[in-house]
Amino acid sequence: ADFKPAVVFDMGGKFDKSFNEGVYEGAERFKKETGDSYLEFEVTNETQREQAIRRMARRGANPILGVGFAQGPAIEKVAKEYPDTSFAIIDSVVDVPNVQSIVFNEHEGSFLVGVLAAKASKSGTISFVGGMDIPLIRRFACGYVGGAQWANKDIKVIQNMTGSTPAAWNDPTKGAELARSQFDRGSDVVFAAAGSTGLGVLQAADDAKKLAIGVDSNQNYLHPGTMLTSMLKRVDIAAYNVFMAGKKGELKPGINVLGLGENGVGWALDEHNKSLVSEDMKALVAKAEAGIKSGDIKVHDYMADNTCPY
Amino acid sequence: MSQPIKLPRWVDIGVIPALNILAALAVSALVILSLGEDPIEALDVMLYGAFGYDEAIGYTLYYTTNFIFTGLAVAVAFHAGLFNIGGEGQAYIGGLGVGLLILALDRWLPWYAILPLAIVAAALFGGAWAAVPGWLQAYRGSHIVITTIMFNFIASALMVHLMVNVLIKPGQMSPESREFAESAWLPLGHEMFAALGIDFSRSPLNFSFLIALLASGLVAIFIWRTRWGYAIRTVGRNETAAVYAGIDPKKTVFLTMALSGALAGMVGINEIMGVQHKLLLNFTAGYGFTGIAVSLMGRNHPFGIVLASLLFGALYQGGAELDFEFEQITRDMVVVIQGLIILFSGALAYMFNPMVARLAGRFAAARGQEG
Amino acid sequence: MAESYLLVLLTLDATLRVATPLILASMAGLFAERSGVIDIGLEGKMLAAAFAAAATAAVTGSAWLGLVVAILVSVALALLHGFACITHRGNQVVSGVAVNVIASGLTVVLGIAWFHQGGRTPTLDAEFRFTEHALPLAEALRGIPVLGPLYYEVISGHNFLVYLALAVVPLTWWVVYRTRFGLRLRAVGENPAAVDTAGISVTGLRYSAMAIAGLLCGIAGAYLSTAHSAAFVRDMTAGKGYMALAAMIFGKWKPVPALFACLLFGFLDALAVRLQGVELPVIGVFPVQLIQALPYILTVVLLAGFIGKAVAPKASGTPYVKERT
Amino acid sequence: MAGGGKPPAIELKGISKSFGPVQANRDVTLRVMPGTIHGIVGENGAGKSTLMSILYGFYQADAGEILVDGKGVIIESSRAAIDLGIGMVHQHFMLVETMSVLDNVMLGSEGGALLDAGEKATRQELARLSSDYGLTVDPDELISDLSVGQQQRVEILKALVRGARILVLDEPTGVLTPQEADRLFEILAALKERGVTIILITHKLREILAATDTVSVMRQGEMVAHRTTSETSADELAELMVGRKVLLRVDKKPAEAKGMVLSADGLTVTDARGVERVKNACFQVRAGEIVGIAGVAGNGQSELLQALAGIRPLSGGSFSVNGTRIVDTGHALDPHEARRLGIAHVPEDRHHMGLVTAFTAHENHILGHHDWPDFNRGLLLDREAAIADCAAEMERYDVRPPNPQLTAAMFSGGNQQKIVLARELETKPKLLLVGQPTRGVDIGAIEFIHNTLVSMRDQGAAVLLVSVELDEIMSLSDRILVMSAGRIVGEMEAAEADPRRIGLMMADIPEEAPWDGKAA
Ligand SMILES: Nc1ncnc2c1ncn2[C@@H]1O[C@H](COP(=O)(O)OP(=O)(O)OP(=O)(O)O)[C@@H](O)[C@H]1O
Ligand SMILES: Nc1ncnc2c1ncn2[C@@H]1O[C@H](COP(=O)(O)OP(=O)(O)OP(=O)(O)O)[C@@H](O)[C@H]1O
Ligand SMILES: [Mg+2]
Ligand SMILES: [Mg+2]
Repeated sequence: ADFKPAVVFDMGGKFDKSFNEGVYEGAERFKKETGDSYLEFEVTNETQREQAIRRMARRGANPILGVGFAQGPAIEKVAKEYPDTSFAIIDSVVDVPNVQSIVFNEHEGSFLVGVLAAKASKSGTISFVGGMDIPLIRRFACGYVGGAQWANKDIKVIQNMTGSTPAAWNDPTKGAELARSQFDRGSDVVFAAAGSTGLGVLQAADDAKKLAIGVDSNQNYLHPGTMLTSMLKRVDIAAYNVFMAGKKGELKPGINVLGLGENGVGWALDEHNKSLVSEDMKALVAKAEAGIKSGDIKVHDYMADNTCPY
Repeated sequence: MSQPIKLPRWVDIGVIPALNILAALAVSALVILSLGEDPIEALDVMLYGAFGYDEAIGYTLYYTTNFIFTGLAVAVAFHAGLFNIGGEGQAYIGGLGVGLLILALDRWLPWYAILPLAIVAAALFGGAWAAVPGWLQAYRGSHIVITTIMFNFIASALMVHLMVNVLIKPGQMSPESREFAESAWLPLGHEMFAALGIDFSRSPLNFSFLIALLASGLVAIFIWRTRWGYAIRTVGRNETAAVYAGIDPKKTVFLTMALSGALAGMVGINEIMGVQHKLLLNFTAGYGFTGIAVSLMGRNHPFGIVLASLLFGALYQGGAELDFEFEQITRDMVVVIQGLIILFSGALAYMFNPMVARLAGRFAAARGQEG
Repeated sequence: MAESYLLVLLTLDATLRVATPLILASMAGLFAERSGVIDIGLEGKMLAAAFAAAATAAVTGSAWLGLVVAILVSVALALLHGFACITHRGNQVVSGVAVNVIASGLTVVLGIAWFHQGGRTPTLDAEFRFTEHALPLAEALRGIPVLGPLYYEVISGHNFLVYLALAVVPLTWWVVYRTRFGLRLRAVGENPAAVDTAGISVTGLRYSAMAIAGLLCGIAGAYLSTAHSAAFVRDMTAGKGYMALAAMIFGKWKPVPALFACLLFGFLDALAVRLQGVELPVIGVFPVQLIQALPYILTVVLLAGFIGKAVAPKASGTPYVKERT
Repeated sequence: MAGGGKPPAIELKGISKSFGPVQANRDVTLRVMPGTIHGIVGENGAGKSTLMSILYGFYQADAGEILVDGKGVIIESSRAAIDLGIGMVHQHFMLVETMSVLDNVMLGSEGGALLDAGEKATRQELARLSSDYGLTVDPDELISDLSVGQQQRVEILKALVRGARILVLDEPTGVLTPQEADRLFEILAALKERGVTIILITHKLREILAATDTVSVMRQGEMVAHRTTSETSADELAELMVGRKVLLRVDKKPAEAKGMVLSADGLTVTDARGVERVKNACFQVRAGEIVGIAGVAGNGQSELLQALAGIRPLSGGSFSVNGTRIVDTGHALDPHEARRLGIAHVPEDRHHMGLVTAFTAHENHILGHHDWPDFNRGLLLDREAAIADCAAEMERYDVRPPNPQLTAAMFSGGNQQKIVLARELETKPKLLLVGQPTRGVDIGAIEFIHNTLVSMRDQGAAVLLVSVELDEIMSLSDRILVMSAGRIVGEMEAAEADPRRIGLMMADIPEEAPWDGKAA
């Protein structure tokens, strides 16, 4: 049959400037390089996920990439119904023979931006705005705190979560509100790991002339001058790899962990933020990076035991 | 509602609703045109998406199931002169009842043993959630519309709290309960067809569709063929006459709201026991609000409601197809159409009456001259 | 001590920002209901206005133009509501629900079609928005104990629309209680026949009230998308219209009490946002959902007559029918 | 006489007005000379209020002309009427209860976009009117805190503040105590003295004779006579009001009253606002007799009937049916129990109480009996039984068309009434409570209904009849009670009753009082 990969974006949509957009960029890169088109769908409510994935399978799409942990159950269900189709899921582990589960060591990336934040902070207080209050986001938070304390053990970190439902991914107003309250309490660098909500956080930082750290995609371009960096979670590479492997017919099932070592996570440095990142900040991050890779620095994974020791 | 102009019955239940829906569709077509797409083509895509293949039909009927329940809920309250905007919250809490029950029993009992209990749970939970506003309206004089709206929000907060803090399956990101044992799932449509030797694609259509049809029949009988339904209709049409007839309007309001909420709660059977197989957030997805449109369109009659539910089921399902086929149109277009139907079939229901009355009068006069 | 005082101030500061759209919308509801027209459609008008403001500002680069278009859109919806339930005597609740549903669908449909960002509008740069202004001497007075920080943190440093909303409340009070229009407005919501026999057009009054409600919801919507945030996102009102309605009821259809209800609800919201996921001593993680539901619970309790009685304008909800035909 | 060569202050020519099928005014003509008090009398529903509302621009006439001070005018709104110097005190007050007197008076004549100036001016004006006419009300008091008499004063003040030269009062004394009424007439006299033209609508002949210069009589939407008050008499007016048409005589044998069925002992009924509507009523009704209650509408008859039917609670006294004392103070009998005890009730207002107009005839046929075994089969209503029963009754009561499936709203008033009667009479009640059985019913149906009631009596039912139609009471009743202001003010055997005497009692004038044509 024709080779036809498909991707199902989650709520927030492919232009969320963050997580879904990263996937979109990876898929677009694949399209540009190979000339193969792909099917796509943007989920706008909870019940659509399964339907959309099944619809892709029924149309003969292969492989099918699900974006986000919320699609885990739907992928699991449909993958069982279509055992001859390959599936991939980002941010969730689905134990079915025809599914590749792609997870990232977000704590490692967060550790690095934590180091940068601590170094960039003049007030000695930095902060974190999370999206939905789930272990995955606490993993971001925990790594961030770890990195900050590694760089400056007196650093104070304020943390807030936007909410406890999926709506927390899509509430920039609330994100901005939280960021403002953190600035008022002394923070001068904020890290947003909150999907579209984060856009409000970055905006608030720009308004208040504080520094902000983006997430998932490189968001530095959004507010040049106040974007300290972005914690990269290379979903674009993941998506690209899934499609490429699919094209070659060699998409492997099982868990695919992308950490610092695999270049799955990292931090962004480009023309928009280079004036904000000094040489010794760069040096310190490089040191941390090397330490993590070598195993000298152990970054605690919140999801390993649901606690954060920092 | 305002004083309708007297029209022949067939005009009143045939021509006027048709005109209202046509008006809604015409405006929708204008919106689609303004987006630079072809409304006829969109209609075609939607029809295909809703009825073109068996999975689509399954989805359409699955949505229909929810709309029948919420439409009936709104209609029953309407018959007592009450406007229940709280279908959303009642469905939510009804689903909670179903979920809690199954979580407790799924390891011990098969679905057919759980189902009657689940129906009771859905009815009790949903009913209670509506009965409180009903009681407040009847005995404390608060406005049912406002309280049911407030109860929607309270239901939502309650569910978030329970799902996030209490019912979430440990070690999981999404606030969802554990999945029910498979033996507790309602039979899905394709399984039932398979048992009959018919090949049908997999879809969320499940046994509760039959329950919904049964419920419509029962509600029709209840409203028009029992003394309790009679009492409800009397209170709705003329409260003074109800008092004269020895019917207690307060009690009737209270019980009718409970019944209305019970029907909305049945969404939980379809969603939780039939489709999701676990408790989760936002499974009501606006079905409660759509129930208002369904009921208005179905003229508060179960038969009309089944038809209107089918229409909305087709809109919901076919609407999803819009996403696939059109650059510019998404399934949110369905929400616009829904809003326009509420506007034209509900708020502007009598807009065409004077015009139609004039036409009908002229028509009758012309016939009179011939004869 | 100073630390917790600052925390209180900051929460109050946020309260003002969060309460602003509630204040505007509840004043809108007040005008509508005082004229005898129930307005469930506050939510939809605000949402449509938020979209209109953000879309216009994104395209034209002018927040002011955005505000104007937002008001126009919102007034148009208000007049549609009036057309249905004043002219055609349709059910006011149904009409309001229709406005809400249409707005929630149309904003997303148009947003996706025009901007291709999943229903979001492009993020607005600071110069295309209503940004915050420090009031005179804020920095200078900051050092004064107690009052200084209060002035600096809470009172100063908001955008123009926040101050406008605060000004709208006394203005509403003045219009409702001290002007001819207000007198007639109060009368028509209680007894339209009395207004009619006094030689005043009931229809005209009600349409005017609807237009004012539209105007205020328009400002509220513009605030949401071009002042408080920098873009429109789908369903951005997220129940604020209903909460404003609740606040208006809680304020017993009076401007100043409604203002306090809005501030209370805004405070609860600000508090809930700050307590989300935070471990408190003794209590542990506080169920923020309880705080979030509190405005609604309080309104229900009030309406049930358990804490004072809220009596709606007598004629609200019923179309004015003079002759039975 | 009054006015001399001046044109009439008001002249109405050929005014007609319909509300849907109801023709409220038919080709009505009226002339009122300036500076006079002109009375309009007529029975309930004669079209008086409608006519005045047309003059006041509240309704638009379908046809006809209005002249004010001899000039043709078009009054398309109350604003236009006010500008022409016309003021009106409506039968149902047009006041905003939650607002102050001052606000109510100012409404529509605020004197500027802001209230401050207007308030000051209005206060001064109110003070002036208070000293000129003794119309004193505290401007800052809320309407809801005022007595009905004071509220009416506010209505008059409203008209005067707006500069009314022509003042219409629609049944102003219906709600007033005699003392308040006397005060009102003093005020009207003072107004007349200052040149105000007054149109006074009332049922009460005493008031007409005492207060007016000229009087017109309306009947069934038409103007039937104009008189100069000094040249007419109460007798003539009563006759004109009731009409010259043949009195409907019902053929009936003398009553054979048997055992006591209903005995009321000190019945008192208080309405939701705490006003005593029935005061200490004591009377009996025996099997086989019709007892009629005469009185002007609104004098407590409705409340009395409703209390006996179990719809309203008593606030004092008790009554017994067939020897069983069934109601005690503060303890409501419910309509269910009332029916079980053999009480049937034909309510006064069939649209609001007796029928659900949106229901079919057969559904209305079981109203109040919907849980009877006759109409139920197990859990379900036995629709066939209801339809069959209804069809049979429709046949017997000559309901046209005899179609049980037809919506009640589609029947004419008389046929609707027959549907109610059929339902209530066919339960073979021991006590039949009947309110306004022929209101709005055509002549043929009236006769049928009257005969039916008599035959009920002959079959041994005790019948309590309330009607505002005096001739109906006279021709049907064996015994007559007269109610006024909630009290039973008179009782007599039908044989010794004459309309004049009852009319006087209804107007609550002691029989001895001479008709001197002037206020007492
Ligand atoms: N605005 C109206 N709309 C509908 N029906 C009306 C209206 N005004 C009066 N009616 C009906 O017309 C009838 C007589 O009118 P009217 O208002 O004079 O009666 P009423 O004042 O209620 O009774 P009464 O003359 O005994 O005091 C009543 O049955 C009333 O229900
Ligand atoms: N607004 C209305 N809509 C429909 N019908 C009405 C309305 N007002 C009055 N009517 C009808 O018009 C007729 C005349 O009513 P109107 O109120 O003028 O009588 P009236 O002489 O004032 O009687 P009453 O002595 O009871 O006040 C009645 O049959 C009444 O039912
Ligand atoms: Mg009257
Ligand atoms: Mg009258």
